[in-house]
Amino acid sequence: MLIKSTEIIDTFAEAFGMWGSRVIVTGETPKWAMAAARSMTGFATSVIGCKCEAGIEGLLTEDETPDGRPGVSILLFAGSAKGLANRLVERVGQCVMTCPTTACFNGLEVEETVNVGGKLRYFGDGYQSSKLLGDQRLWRIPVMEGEFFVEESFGIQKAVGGGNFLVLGEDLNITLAAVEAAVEAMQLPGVILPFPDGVVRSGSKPGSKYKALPASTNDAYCPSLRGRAPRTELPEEVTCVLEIVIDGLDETAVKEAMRVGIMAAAREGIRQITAGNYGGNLGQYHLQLHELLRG
Amino acid sequence: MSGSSKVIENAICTFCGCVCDDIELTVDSGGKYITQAKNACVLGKSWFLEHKVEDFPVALIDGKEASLEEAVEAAAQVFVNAKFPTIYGLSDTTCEAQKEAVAIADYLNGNIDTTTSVCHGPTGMAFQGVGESTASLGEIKNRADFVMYWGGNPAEAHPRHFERYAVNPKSHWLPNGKEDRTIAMVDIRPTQSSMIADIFLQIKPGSDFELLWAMRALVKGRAFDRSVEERTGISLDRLEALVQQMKDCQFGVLFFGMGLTMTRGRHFNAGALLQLVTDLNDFTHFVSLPTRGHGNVTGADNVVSWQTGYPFGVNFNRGYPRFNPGEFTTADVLGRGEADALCVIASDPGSNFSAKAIEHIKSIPVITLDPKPTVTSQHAKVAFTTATYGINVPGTVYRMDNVPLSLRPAFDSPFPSDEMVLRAIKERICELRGITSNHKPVAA
Amino acid sequence: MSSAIRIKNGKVYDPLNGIDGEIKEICVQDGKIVDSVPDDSPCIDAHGMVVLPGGVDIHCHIAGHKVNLARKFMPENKRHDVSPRVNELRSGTGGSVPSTFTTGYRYATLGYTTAMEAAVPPLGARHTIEELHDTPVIDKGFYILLANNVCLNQLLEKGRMEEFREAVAWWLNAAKGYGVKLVNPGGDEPWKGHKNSNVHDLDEQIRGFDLTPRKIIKALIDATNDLGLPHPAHIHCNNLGHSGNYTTTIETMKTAEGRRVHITHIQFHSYGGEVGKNPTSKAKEISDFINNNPNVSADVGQVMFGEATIMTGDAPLTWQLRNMTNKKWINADTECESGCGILPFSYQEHIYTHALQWAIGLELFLMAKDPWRMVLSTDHPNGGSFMNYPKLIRLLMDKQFRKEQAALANQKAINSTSLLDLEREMSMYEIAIISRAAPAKLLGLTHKGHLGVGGDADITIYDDQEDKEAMFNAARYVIKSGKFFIKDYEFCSDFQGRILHVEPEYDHAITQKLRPFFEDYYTIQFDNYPIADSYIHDGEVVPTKSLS
Amino acid sequence: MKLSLHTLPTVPLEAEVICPDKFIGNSLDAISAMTVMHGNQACSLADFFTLTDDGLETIEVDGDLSKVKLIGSEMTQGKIIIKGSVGAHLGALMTGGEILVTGNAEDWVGREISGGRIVIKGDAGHLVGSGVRGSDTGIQGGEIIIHGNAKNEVGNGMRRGLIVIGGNSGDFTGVNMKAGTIMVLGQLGQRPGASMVRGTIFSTQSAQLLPTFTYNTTYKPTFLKRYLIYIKKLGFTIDDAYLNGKYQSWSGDSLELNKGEILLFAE
Repeated sequence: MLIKSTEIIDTFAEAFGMWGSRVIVTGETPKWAMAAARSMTGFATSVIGCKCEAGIEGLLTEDETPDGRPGVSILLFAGSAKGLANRLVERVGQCVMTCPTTACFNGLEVEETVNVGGKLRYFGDGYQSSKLLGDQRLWRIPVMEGEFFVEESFGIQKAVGGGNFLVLGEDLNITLAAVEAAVEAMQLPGVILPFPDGVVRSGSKPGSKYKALPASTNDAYCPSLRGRAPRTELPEEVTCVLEIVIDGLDETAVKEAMRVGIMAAAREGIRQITAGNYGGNLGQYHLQLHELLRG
Repeated sequence: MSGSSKVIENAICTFCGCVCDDIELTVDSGGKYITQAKNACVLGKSWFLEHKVEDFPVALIDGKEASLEEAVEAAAQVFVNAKFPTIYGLSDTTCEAQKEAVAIADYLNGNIDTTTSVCHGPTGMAFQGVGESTASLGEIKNRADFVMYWGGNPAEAHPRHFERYAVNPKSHWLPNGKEDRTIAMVDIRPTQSSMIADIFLQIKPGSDFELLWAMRALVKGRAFDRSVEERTGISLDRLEALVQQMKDCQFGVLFFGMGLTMTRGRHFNAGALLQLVTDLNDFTHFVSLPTRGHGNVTGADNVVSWQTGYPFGVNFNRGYPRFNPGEFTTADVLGRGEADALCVIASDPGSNFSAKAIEHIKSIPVITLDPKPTVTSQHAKVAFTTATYGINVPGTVYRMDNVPLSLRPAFDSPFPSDEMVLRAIKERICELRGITSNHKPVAA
Repeated sequence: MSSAIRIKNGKVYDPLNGIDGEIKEICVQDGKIVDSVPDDSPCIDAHGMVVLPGGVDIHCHIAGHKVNLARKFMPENKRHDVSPRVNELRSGTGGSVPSTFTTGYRYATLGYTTAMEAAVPPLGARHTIEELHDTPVIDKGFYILLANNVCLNQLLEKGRMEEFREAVAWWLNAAKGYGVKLVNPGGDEPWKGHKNSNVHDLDEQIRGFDLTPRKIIKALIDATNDLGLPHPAHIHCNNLGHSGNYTTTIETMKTAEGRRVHITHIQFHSYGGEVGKNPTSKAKEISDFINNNPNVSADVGQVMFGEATIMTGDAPLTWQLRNMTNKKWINADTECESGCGILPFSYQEHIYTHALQWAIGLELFLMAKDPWRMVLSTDHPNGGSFMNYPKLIRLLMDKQFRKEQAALANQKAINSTSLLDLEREMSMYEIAIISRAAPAKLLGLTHKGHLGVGGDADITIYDDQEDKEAMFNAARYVIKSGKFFIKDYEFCSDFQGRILHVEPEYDHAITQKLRPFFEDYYTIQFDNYPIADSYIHDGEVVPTKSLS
Repeated sequence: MKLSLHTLPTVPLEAEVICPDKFIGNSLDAISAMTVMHGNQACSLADFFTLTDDGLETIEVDGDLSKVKLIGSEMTQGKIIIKGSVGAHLGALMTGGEILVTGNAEDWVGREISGGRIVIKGDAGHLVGSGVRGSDTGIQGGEIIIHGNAKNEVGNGMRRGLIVIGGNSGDFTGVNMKAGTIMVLGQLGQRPGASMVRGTIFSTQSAQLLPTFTYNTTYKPTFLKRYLIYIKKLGFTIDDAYLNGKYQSWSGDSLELNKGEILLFAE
């Protein structure tokens, strides 16, 4: 399949089941909401080394937040429900509670929930108080600047992590331009791109010659190893490969993000767009590129 | 009974809630009036001495003289034709009559309420919320070395309260009487009563609750705001000293009157006081008592309570007692125009209820039982003249501290007692309603 | 209505006459059990039914000032337990402290035809009688509180024992009491006069008097025996509810020195452990003592899970409970005579102490060798309402049920007692003893608690059911003084019961000693204090044995 | 189901049968015959109301119902719309569903509810969302929204839930409160929060507080803005000044746990 002059390889991205949550952080100004959001989504690129993957889903206006203040919506994913609960407590506690003026709300109305505010409340040392609005229990934790307002329970749901595609370009500048365009197009609800500004260069394969490592560099796509690696997947003209990884609350959202991303990335100078898979044995989701592009 | 005059010893005065039982009555030789009431106070004297059996008809129907039987029939008809008959009053009659009144309300599926709802009803409600520590008056006479009155003027409302119960008596524990006691008064203005007080706190009107609240905070050692000085007009120094005295006494008592319970805050004012007294029990023995007015209003509370489980404002519309002050209390029931028949026993709502309530009274059939014509009886469909309890009628009454006494009437009246009239009406109602009764009439 | 009734084919349990489940005919004429009635008399075919004497409650709180305070106090807890008017049967409210009419009807509905109000300050006797007049169907009487009586204490400290006894007799007459009640002997004086303190030891001097609780207890045990009262001193011991109080209880029983004495709600007095710490069960020690001392009787004061009302002359106790529960609370002192405390309470399965109390009560029932001296009570409403009696009876008769119920309660508490080792199941005969025959006997009511000729025709007839709770909950027939109150499950008439009281003889000279005391200490006139005979509408004087 | 009052009751009418739970599954005839108590007389619903089955589950009641008590009592589901004013004990013990009143309501609106929502467009009487006398527990959940004024003892003993008074509240607002939130968009009466243990009382006006309340600070409570936005969605007009304003925070009642708070608009 060709989009513009870019060949879309008939393969699939192999994605994994994860647990996802949506956290809404608000602040007195957009600046402080964003400060907390950036802090909370920092060091959350890949479960391989970060225990969770997170990113900013979008900005929220005063009308869109529970407390009528500017906010940021964050998606946070982890491999298990319990892990996700722990990460939420850590990150809301360390990155949001600490940040001036912020409040923190659940953004996912689903059945299954984990206790976040209800654990952070102990920071209040007995001065904390709770509020129940409708079915929503909220905690007020006194802090030096006023009080930190945080919802007790956050919804979690089964989610899809590791949706991806690889952009194979003729040179660095073209490839960068292509992935930047893709990232911009992929600012969609329900997904985040956990890597720095959405892009990863150190795509990986599972396993390593070193026993301690679960993953290692994706040698088949490293141009500099074209001659040394046992196998290469790169056409001759390709000198640079960049990957975009997508985590989403469900498969549809991930596929949609991949579709618009691929459409935006395809261009002159991009020889191929393909996807990372591991032979189909590791991940439960096989996101077929041709299929999702056909809609 | 002719020739010599008769003397009744240890007679009981029912004018106020003190219910003094040491009155010596002398009845004139004709057995028609009392010539002397030894030991009685000024109020008691006029209660006894001004009581004359007058030549009223025993009953009026629509203002026309009627026989007792006709009036009983007319009253029963009014009652059985009503959907929301309300019985009210009862504080100036015997417990025996009060029992009959509750029975009527029960058999009618009606509504019953006593004058408690317009005097210490708030105290009753407060008591239900927070409890109380209380005592019979003798314990106060014997032991109370700290006596406080709040929002009442016993010197004028209960003239023998000081002498008999709380201030002057000497006792085993307080051999020097008043000298061994500290007397404190709280009121918005000096009164006859405050003149005898060792400590008088003149507080700004409407600030009782705040003052009580600050005192509670002092007793419990809790934080409170100094602004209470400004609000109440009492300096913190004085307040602290007073509270310390209260905590240090051996046996304290706090009497309170309608100056507390019928001003803004009502049952909360009373509740604050009851709670203050409860708080003080962490330090010493402390009790409280409302200084209740009418002779047997406490009996009315008791009778209604044991028969229904609730002290006043009781409704039987659904065949069993329900209680809700504000909903089933007479002033409210009439003020909202809800009752469609009213029976008043020994009370006069026509002279002291709200204009709206009085207007409603005029629009519905009213039955009255009273020794004398009243404003209410002017509007009555059926008005009975009854004998006066304590003077003409025997029976049981309760003192303000819930101590019951048996009345010692002085002479007979040509009029029937409230109890007799009410029982006759009850029996007629049962006949009309087809309620068979095995109750044997109770021997007096 | 003919006054004769014949009950035939019923299975009769009449322990006082040694009848254990025989099919036997019972005849009733003019309110009494008789040998025979005319052939055409109305007849109940009680085939498949159990015939028992009417129940007798030896200790409950159903009338008087404190009961009425409790009624006024808790409008919230009876709204959903109403008792509608049924024809001439008056309406009322329930909860743990029912209104008077409802009290009478409900007792009778359970098959109880006699109940004794257990704590009346004599000054409040008039009030109590007023309420008892409005407590229909059942016969009733009351015990007067004399163990904190200032006048008696003054006589006692001076050793004027004869006058003391005369005064006790005067007081019983004046108040129309049935018996003498001791509550926390000597405790009122420190409570009222010394900053809410209390006495804790029988040999501790009572502040203000040259007197100890033991002396008061001894004097009243002697006086009640010497006066030949039908019921001996009825004692609520010191230290109720305190861990380690069983020694006080045993000391109190020893004080009787072999003379008759009744210890009430003994469950609340059977605790080991240290003051201020969790109690343990001393049911075994208490049972052993009673088993070995035939002069002592007791009622259990069983705790039942659910709503209750603490209501007692033991004011310091309720004050302590208030501080634990932080609930609304009443204290009410009666001059020279008594104190009183009230608070709402609820016994909960999961709470250690409550579960322990429940288990101790059952242990006491089941460990008693002589059921004639360990009788049924819940100290209504303190341990729970009398409406729990059917369930309590089932707990005693049905081991399996008892174990199931124990499994729902705090296991630490249950396992610290011997309850689960007690395999005893009471028979119908034994139930008839602890709820009928024995209380009547202990009260000296020779015409009650049995179905022998000459006895009061207080009879209850139940359908013989496997589930004893269901059985005792709904009597099929209740006959009181020969009149039907319930016939075939339906209320059929309303009537008053009698007031039972005693009139022990005394030398009227005692009034000359008492009059000055009244003038100094009381606020009512001495002559206004005694209750006139005419005040009792339908009374029965139960004879005392002569002084000689 | 539509009910229209055709005969004005002369004495209080107790009509707890007007409740979705009671109507569901019953025919028009059966509903018409349901018992209401007119004083001490048992009457049928049809004696006072014209009933029309419009096939809808919502119950719509028309007329001056100010003497009609206990409508929606113990309701668990569904909706009642009252076009007019209504008597005492509206929605008592309700656990779910919704009641809307276009006029005023008498005392005891939402007594002891634990869920559901009651909306009064007009004024309400005393004891909105309270418990009964003698009990220390008021409502345990649910929402009571009064657009007009309310009289004394709003939320007495309240343990959970939300009460909003669009106008002024009477004396002793939030007395004995255990927890929950009371928002008064007008003036608080005397002695708000007496004996409160926990919970929040809010007002857009200043108020004189009891001496046992102590001042904390003046700040912008985030949670309050959350609440204001929430009630804005329920149809209240909330000034931006209140949304973004600062509030005095007071703690009390020190005679109890001192964990209650009163928030008063400052600037």
